[in-house]
Amino acid sequence: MGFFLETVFGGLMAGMLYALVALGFVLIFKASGVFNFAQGAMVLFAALAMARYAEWFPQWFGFQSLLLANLLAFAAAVATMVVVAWLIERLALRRLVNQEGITLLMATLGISYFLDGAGQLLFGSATYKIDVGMPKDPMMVLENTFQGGLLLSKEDLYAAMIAAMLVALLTLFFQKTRTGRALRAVADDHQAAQSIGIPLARIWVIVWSVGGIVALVAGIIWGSKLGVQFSISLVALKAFPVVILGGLTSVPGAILGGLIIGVGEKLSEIYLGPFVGGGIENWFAYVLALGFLLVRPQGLFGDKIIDRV
Amino acid sequence: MQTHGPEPLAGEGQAGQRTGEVLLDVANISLRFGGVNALTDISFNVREHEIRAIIGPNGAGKSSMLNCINGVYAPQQGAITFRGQTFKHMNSRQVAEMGVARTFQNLALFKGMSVLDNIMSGRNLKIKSNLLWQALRIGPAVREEIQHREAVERIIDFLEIQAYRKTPVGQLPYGLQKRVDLGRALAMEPQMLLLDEPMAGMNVEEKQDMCRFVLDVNQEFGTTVVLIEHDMGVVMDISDRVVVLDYGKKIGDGTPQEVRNNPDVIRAYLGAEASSNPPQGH
Amino acid sequence: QAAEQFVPLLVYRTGQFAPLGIPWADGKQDYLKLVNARDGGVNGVKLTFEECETAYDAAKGVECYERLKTKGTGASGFDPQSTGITFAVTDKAYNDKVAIETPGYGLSQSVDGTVFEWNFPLLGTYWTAADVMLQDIAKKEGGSLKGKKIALVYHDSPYGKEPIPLLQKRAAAEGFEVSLFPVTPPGVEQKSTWLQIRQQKPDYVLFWSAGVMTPAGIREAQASGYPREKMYAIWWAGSDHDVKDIGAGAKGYNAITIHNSAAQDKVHDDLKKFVYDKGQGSGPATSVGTLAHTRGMMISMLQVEAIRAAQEKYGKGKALTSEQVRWGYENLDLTADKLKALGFGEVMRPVKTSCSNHMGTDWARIVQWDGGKWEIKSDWYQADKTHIDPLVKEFSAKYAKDKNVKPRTCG
Amino acid sequence: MFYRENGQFKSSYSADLALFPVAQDRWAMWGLLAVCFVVVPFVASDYVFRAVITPFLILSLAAIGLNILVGYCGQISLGTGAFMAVGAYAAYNLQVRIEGMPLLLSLLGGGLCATAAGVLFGIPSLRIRGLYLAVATLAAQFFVDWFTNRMKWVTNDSSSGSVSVANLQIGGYAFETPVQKYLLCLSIVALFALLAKNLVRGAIGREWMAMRDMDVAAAVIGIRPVYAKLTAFAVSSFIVGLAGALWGFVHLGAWEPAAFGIDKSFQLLFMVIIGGLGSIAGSFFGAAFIVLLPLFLNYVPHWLGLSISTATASHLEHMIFGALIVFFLIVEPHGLARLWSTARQKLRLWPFPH
Amino acid sequence: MTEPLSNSPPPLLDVNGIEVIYNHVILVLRGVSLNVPEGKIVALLGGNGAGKTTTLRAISNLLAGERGVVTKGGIRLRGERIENLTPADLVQRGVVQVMEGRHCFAHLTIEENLMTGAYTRSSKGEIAANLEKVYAYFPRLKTRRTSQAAYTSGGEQQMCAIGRALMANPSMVLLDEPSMGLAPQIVEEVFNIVQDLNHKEKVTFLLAEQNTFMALKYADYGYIMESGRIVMDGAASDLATNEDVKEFYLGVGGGERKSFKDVKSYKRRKRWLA
Ligand SMILES: Nc1ncnc2c1ncn2[C@@H]1O[C@H](COP(=O)(O)OP(=O)(O)OP(=O)(O)O)[C@@H](O)[C@H]1O
Ligand SMILES: Nc1ncnc2c1ncn2[C@@H]1O[C@H](COP(=O)(O)OP(=O)(O)OP(=O)(O)O)[C@@H](O)[C@H]1O
Ligand SMILES: [Mg+2]
Ligand SMILES: [Mg+2]
Repeated sequence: MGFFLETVFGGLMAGMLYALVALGFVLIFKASGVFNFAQGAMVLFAALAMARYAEWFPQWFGFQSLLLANLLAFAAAVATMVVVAWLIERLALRRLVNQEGITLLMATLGISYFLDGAGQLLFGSATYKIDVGMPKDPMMVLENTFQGGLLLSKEDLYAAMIAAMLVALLTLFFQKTRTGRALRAVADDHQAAQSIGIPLARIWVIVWSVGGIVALVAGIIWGSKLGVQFSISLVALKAFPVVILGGLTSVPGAILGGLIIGVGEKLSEIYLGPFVGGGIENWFAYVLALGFLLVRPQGLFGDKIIDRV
Repeated sequence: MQTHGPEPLAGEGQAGQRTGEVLLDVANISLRFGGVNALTDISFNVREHEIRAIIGPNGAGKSSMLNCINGVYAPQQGAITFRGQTFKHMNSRQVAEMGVARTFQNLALFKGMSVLDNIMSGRNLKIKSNLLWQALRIGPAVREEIQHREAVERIIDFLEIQAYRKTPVGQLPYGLQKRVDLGRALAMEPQMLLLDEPMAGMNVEEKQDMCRFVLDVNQEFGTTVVLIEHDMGVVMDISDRVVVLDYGKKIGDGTPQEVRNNPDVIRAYLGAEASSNPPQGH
Repeated sequence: QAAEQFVPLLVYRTGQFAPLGIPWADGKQDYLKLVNARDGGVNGVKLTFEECETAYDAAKGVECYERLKTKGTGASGFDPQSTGITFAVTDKAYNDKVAIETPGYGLSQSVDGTVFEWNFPLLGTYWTAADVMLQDIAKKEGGSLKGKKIALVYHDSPYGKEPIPLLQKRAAAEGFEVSLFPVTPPGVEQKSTWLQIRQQKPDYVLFWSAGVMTPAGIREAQASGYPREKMYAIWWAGSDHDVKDIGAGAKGYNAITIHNSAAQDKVHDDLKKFVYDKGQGSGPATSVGTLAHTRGMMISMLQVEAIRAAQEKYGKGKALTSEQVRWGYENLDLTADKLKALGFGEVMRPVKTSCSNHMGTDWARIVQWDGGKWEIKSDWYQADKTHIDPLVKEFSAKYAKDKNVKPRTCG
Repeated sequence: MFYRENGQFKSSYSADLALFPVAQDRWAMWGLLAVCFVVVPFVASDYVFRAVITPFLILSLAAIGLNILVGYCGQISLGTGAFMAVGAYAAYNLQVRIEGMPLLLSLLGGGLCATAAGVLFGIPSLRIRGLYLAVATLAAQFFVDWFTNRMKWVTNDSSSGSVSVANLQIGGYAFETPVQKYLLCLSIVALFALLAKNLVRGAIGREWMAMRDMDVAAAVIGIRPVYAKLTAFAVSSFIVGLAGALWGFVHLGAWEPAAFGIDKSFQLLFMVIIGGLGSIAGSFFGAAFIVLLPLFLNYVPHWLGLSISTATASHLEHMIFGALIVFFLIVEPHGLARLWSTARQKLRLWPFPH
Repeated sequence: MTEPLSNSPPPLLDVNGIEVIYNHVILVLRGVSLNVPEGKIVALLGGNGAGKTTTLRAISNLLAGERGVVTKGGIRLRGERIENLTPADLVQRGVVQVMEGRHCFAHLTIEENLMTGAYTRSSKGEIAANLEKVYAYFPRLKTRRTSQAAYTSGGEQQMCAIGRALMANPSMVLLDEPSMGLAPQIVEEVFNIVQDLNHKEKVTFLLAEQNTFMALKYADYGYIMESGRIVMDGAASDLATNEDVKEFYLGVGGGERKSFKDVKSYKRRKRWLA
């Protein structure tokens, strides 16, 4: 029982971490109808910026404090991501208004190549460290209830809390603000949105900046776990079934999807894996998502797919 | 169209006694979407060779009615009888096989395909050669393709869209797209043609053309036509009988004259002025 | 015009495995530069080289191989830096008559030079590595592994699966238990694996990892409370960059090595003097002396020595063909004295190859991360041949049969 | 001026239905084929064959397969790599397990197995659409990756999980040199490109496109979604599987599961989008773009005599590649094939602007 | 072409000889010039494919999304060149287009659709008042306010599109085929609304219409387009009595309205005449 709970809990934590990346996808999709392939590259880019700024600033300005370095680096990384968003709008999106989703998807792919290259060119391609003081050692809880107790990772717990906060903020943003509604309109029909005076340029810069900042947070958390290097752009692959399961357009869906995928894949690996040779959690996540989709083709909370004649 | 469409039915189709047996009978259809009652207990019938109009204010349920006949929507209640066969819910493919074709209010053309391909796709039901023959494109497959192409070319001539044959339909102006939509339906050589606002977005001249096409099809091949239209001039002039829907309910049914004088219809749809003088001209 | 010998450098400075690939590539190039700068080449033959980026991708690797194989007088042996690329070019090399040098990776059975005429898994294979790890564990456990539980956590790819046959063979013979935990690449998330390990409590974990899987695994071990002292990593998961940022969290983490990474030898001083001080280093000076960089230098050194050996046979001061260099690979004899003269005396063990033995040496030792640097923890072990040799025979015979290769006789 | 259709009247529908109704195109096509079969074998170097043209051809074939599914039938697939893998491994198993199995039959058999897999994973498409469908195909991708890694019999019990094939022979004729392999690939690709083109311009092609553009309307004119979608999956996976078998047998010779990983799936998807969805020629353009451009960019520093480090060059290459993708999409969102046809249209009007 | 309303104040909108090309090759407008005086209703008439929609798109700068460009000529709003402004800038200046074919935001409810129309408005009170106004004009919308736009009928969507534009409190509206798909009563209503807004709130309208009869009834001035050119223009009342217009656009050639049933092969006859 204790082990089962540990597994479930581990799954929930992992799921939160996936959700954090998934959130970036949802945001940009919800607000512009673009499936942002570059989300992984943005996570990498943001994390690289953060890691390197935190390393460089103390050298350049000659101070010691880790906290100060982190704060400055965070601010600078946010600014960097805003600049990136602005450039993306200026150079790419602006010229692709009203094109089909698949064209835009392809464009984000180009962006992702560009960011991969640019990120590593500017910041280097070795492994870098982000140290924001996340606790690494495990803690034991409920030692009296279960034999051996339950082992929890504090780092994961913190990360999950940050993810939850971010989600709450974003949900508010979408539901309560005028911009939130405009964003959804843009996702539905670029041209109509333009025709009623929604400034696409500004909207896109906002959305991609927020997407960039979410990527930054995800990058910091994953980066402080794994070290910052090219591979962290690959966590996007883990986020993909999460987004789909939760529904491409739903912020809470990303969280719930993350939790389901996280728990599902851990349980499957531990209880099913040994019978078939292990290593199944990757495809199992997708099969799980697929199973849900067969019941609800638009994902758990996604907008219903509309077909009318 | 100068040549054989669907075989004229038992000689009676032409002028003189215009309409025949009941071809389609719609009985007590009800359709709900969540809280919206799109259709409530609707019954009416369509006779062979007639032009049957459905009119009604916006949101009355006209398009939904066609969607039920077509098998796109499944009504919660009621039955549809077509050529003696009764269905609770039809599947689109069966409906098509029985010879019902359809145009759409919001243009449901295949945007990425050329005019020619769009109309050709209307004949897919009739294509017999299998995948392998089509891949090799020899012998029967080519002959079949050419034979259908000839039929389609006649429709293209008939609709006078020769110049746009190879244009992707997405680039055509709205009015021509409507015409292609009709062409695709005609290519099926249907017994019954369902037209959803075929003349929306056209000027008088173009409407006249469109009427011409509809009348020609109706008269020359005896095709039964069910027509939704907001232009009362058109409806009054060309239809044999009219059903009037309002908020999902049937409020009138009869000849154009009867309907025009029906007080319910005047109140709900026509408005006092429109019923006294036709909307086009003075 | 002086003779020139072309050395192709397949590298990955980008992509998933770049943190390992960069110092490795720098090391390879630095040593060639050193030989040119210090010795004026090999017996006067200047070494020319060109890098080709593979990004660890097999198709790209094949393209690089094709592009570079006929350069100059012929490429003097490829170090593909990837198991996948090795598979893809092995057959081609056979036709093209080019040597493939795979120090510490590649196909374990390619030690057998009678079948694998063109492959040189110098210094050790995954089988010898697994064997040495077990020896060290056995030593800690008082000589016997009987009744122990050993887990293999591996990168789920041909690379990670290589040690399995040997482990299973030894487990059956010596009465210990092996359990397998595949980790699907890239392995950014390994919670379920380590939860299982926490549940099954194996006595030791052998860690066949690569790239980001390594820090992720160590972190997860830490988070699930598995002692790092009980982890043994293969040499590709035991570089500085793998553990540096984890610092104290990785304290106690063991890795096997084919060389004394910790040692600073004459070659490092030479490199500084002849290359870096002149501003011609390939990478940052700080990476000189790291595990991966030193390994890169060793690999180039072996290649240079193969060229030198071949020149002895085919004519000093001449540029050689690929086929001639292969002969050099097969007739390496780097004694302790020679190594010392080359500046690698402290770094590695003597190497001697032959027609039937393409590995040259199978000694390795264990290093441990003390939270800040690698510490040598054991003396050199030689791999135990009793289980490895039959495996090599069996697997290379199968290969020969599948491929219709007629084994040569070595005489 | 050069590209006038004046005076070319089509007097029968079969002439209008011809593959290239415009005479210039017809000549150009024959010319191209002649160059490919006759001239290229004499002029290109081994390197070009092995590293450039052969992979380009095989990936073009795979792209055609994928284009049928994505471009013509509108079903997004991210599992192309998996279907290639099924093709390759199935062909491999046929080859090694059945004594004296002719090579061509193995290759086709690989394609057929891929068809079966494609249809199986295509079933969810009856309910799931758009990007959501990508999940089904990704499930295929990861499942096949896992399966080929885990099931030992797939690799004929190879210890490392990598397999290799040798001795390519058809009817006693060995395909050993790069030129021979090139000709083998070229013949297969040319043949299947023609067959695919025939399909997409025939009745079944119209069904696929109808499903793609407006499935409700398609159903109303009597097109069965089940049939249309599953045939698209079947035909597509067959071609993709065949390409996979060629990729393994002819290009790589030896491979491990990673050769058909998710990267390949993405790469192929990019090819068809950049090349032009719903265009057979576009598949070739796309494959050329994605295969050749990086190689080309790779050479540029050499030509310019710049000595930049491998890493910098590679990063720049990524950036330029990405920028070019965006650039071409801006110039023509419908891909290189459309760009090409616009250019042709301009030529036709030349020297008048419109 | 005669200068319309020549002695009135400078026009609000002045389109001067514009040429539009789609996709680099398709030339659609060949030198279209027109004027829209402040406070008037101007109708743009013409058959299918004449280029009405294209003209409106050129004015509101929505061509880019269709891969079209204005290659010649100029467009001025109150004397200011507007070709390089974004559509959003134009809405800020009070020019809103109601697009042909509705273009409601499918996933948003009717009310949300209307609210996005007020994006450029910031005063809460004004927005609420506008919403009430739209609901008053189109009571049908109020009953469907919580439905997603995609699930409303064609006519309801058309009302939604018009209502959405009104939410921006525009000073000039470009209406593209407002009557399409609307029941006759509603068509009448829409034109009454147009007249209402024009009279009471001095909103200027440029409307592209197929329903020539209605358009000329309510407009002050009309332009007739054919194949990308303006072929005729004049005061609406003059056009309505012009024989050609009557014959081709009003269907009352020879003074008598013809039944749709009796028109025989109209096109063909016209072609012989041409
Ligand atoms: N996106 C586009 N790409 C290419 N051609 C186009 C495009 N949009 C319109 N056209 C062409 O421009 C011409 C004019 O079209 P436009 O839509 O302006 O006509 P319209 O007068 O509005 O017609 P309708 O009354 O049918 O709406 C048509 O011939 C059409 O084919
Ligand atoms: N799929 C659907 N889901 C929800 N509601 C629907 C759906 N289809 C139709 N409705 C509702 O049913 C009612 C009838 O719609 P329908 O499209 O049949 O009207 P209509 O008579 O064709 O109107 P119009 O003349 O405006 O086209 C409308 O209120 C519409 O909102
Ligand atoms: Mg309707
Ligand atoms: Mg228009």
